[in-house]
Amino acid sequence: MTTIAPPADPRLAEGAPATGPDGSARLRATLWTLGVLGAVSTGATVWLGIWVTPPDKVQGNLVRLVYLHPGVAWVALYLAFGLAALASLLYLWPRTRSLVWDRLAAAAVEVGVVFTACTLISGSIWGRPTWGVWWAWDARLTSTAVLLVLFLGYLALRRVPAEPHVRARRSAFAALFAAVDVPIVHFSVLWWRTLHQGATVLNPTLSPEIHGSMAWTLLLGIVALTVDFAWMLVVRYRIGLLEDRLGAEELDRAIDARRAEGGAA
Amino acid sequence: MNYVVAGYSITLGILFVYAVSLGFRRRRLARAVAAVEAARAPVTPPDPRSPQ
Amino acid sequence: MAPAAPVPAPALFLRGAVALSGRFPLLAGVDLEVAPGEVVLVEGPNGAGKTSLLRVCAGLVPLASGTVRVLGGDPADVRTGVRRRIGLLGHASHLYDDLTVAENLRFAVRAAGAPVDGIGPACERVGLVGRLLRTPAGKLSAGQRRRVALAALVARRPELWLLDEPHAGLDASARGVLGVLVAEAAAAGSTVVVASHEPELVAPLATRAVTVAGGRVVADRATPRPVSTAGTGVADVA
Amino acid sequence: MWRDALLVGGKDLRIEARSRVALAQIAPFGMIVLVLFAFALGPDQSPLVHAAPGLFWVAVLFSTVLAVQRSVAVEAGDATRDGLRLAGLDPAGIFLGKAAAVGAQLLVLQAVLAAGVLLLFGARVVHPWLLLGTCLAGAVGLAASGTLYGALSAGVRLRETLLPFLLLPVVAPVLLAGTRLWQSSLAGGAPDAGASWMRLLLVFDAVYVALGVVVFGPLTEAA
Repeated sequence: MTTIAPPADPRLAEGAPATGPDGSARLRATLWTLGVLGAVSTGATVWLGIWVTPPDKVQGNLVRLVYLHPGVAWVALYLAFGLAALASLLYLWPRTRSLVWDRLAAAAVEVGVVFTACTLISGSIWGRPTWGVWWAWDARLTSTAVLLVLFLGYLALRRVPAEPHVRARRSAFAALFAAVDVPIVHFSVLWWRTLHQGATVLNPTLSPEIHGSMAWTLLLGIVALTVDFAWMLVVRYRIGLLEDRLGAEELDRAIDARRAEGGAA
Repeated sequence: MNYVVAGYSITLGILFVYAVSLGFRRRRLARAVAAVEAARAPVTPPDPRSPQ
Repeated sequence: MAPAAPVPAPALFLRGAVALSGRFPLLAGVDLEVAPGEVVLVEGPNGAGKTSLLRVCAGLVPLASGTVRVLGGDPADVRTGVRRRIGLLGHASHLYDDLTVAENLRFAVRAAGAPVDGIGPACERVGLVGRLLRTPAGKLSAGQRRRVALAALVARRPELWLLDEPHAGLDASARGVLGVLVAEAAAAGSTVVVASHEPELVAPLATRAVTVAGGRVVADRATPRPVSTAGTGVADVA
Repeated sequence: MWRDALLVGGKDLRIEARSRVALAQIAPFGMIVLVLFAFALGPDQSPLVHAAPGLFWVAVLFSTVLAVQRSVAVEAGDATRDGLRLAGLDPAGIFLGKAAAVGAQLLVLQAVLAAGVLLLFGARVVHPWLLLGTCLAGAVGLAASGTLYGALSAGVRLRETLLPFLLLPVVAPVLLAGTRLWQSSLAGGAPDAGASWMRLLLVFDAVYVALGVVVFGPLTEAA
């Protein structure tokens, strides 16, 4: 009973029909709803963002990117890497130590890296017409780039084969070092030179200069991207779980082979 | 205006491609785990609706 | 085989110990208990897991599952300071090539918090004298390096000796010295675990022989001890 | 802990004195980097003087990577990394000892490179104490973060390429702060936000020294 995916977003086809080894019905249900919710809300954001909302007095149509760029940035910088840092901390804390946190951190970092790449790309595309340059040495852009490199380092460190707990511990430290370093990089770059206008989204007044319907679209954009992030996070976590299960299976077989090596003992 | 279209299409394009890749990775791994578990002594009778 | 007297806390206790190297199981469920003062010979084919067993007891390799207690503490946990009371003589002798023998020894002994004056006598016993003490470790032969590691072990006076094929690379006189040192350590109440492919060198001293295969202990039998442990049946010091 | 730190630091420095890698190899490397920069920026004096602080700190950063790799390599021979753990040394002590050793070597390297920059690029020093303070704070920060990332990548096979990739983005703030502070301490520099930069540098130092002391134990256990 494969669901016929609406043409807009085949992500729905992903709902694996049978209860294969990966996933109780509950998991498939959540994945399915997250997928639909994500696809619909993202579609709506695009539709509203490009056609419905009025162009801005100053920036003209360019402002339409504001529905996407801050949303992606918020997910990447605060949601994904905040989650990764938190999960790493929980793994390192002896009482709450479990590989669940390690897998969650790994999933959050990988999805976070993709979102950060999108943040940089959409940021520079927005910057090209407004500032006339693809890349500006401004505080947020640069510290985001440093963050991206730091977490590419995390993924590189993670690919080194090692015993699960050893790898988990090393990755948790790498994530914490990166998380600790981000604020420092941010401030140092901020003082160094800044072009970026005030944080349009993050300031508490939620940027009053944005017209009513634009503000709603902006919010919808953030929600849509957060749901997409959640969907990717769950799937990436499942991938981590399956990889570990595969590893455990191979381990059991390796132990049996090892014992056989020792003779009939 | 084409900057806006470019921005949207590239950003959402990357997210979409990544999402699809996640889906395929999960399916491939699910099948691999199923194969390994089936290969192990099938203690429980094999599931009639064998996984896809 | 628990003796009538209250059983002293075991110097070494392993239950279901599984240790991994990447995905490969070095140990696949080891159960072993050694009382203080025992001299245990560990035998087994190459790659059976003898070295891994000793490294786990020294706390160098964390367990994937199961428990290990050495001298009442967890060797892998640095905070317990158990490691200072453990001496491992492995294939590597942990020497800094640029430092001289004397400097290496002083570093090793002070790192373990043992008194420095134990180095001199230890060197004599192991045959490290004069010019040798001042040569950089990088210029020593493998046998000489093992003598330096042995000297460091003697100077540190650990309560648990873990010897991994100690006779390999040693000449006749050094082997004799090793035999005497092991006997003295056991007599002084230290526990000694020796993994070796030359059981006949260790047998006269050993109270027990354990066979390891496929990452597990497969045989464990007490060996008849010679009447007196000191010196008899052991090649006298050259 | 301090006893172990002195012991390990002393050991590292004695090895360094014996093998003189820092002075004989890393310092000349730094000088070559400076010379290459000079070639790149052209012979006339004005761009060089302006770029002098930046070039100095980039050369110092590269030298840090080499010094840290040397510090890690010292422990790699003959399983001495296991030896350190076997001896039951306090990991925080090991961290402080090794970081101090790297820091000392960095100070020597900085002295050599500073002389090089001032001579080759003709910069004149106005506030020598600010210059010295920056070098000191920078050396501490680089040594602490370098030793930490060195330990993180110690057990890893492709360590040579992973360490620079991990370390250099992390020490970017030291480069920024160091360059700014140097500019304000050289002639013609603008001594504007000197204080805030020094504060940032000191915060960086404090963070990575504290992190190192707390984290070095569990980190090295992982290998």
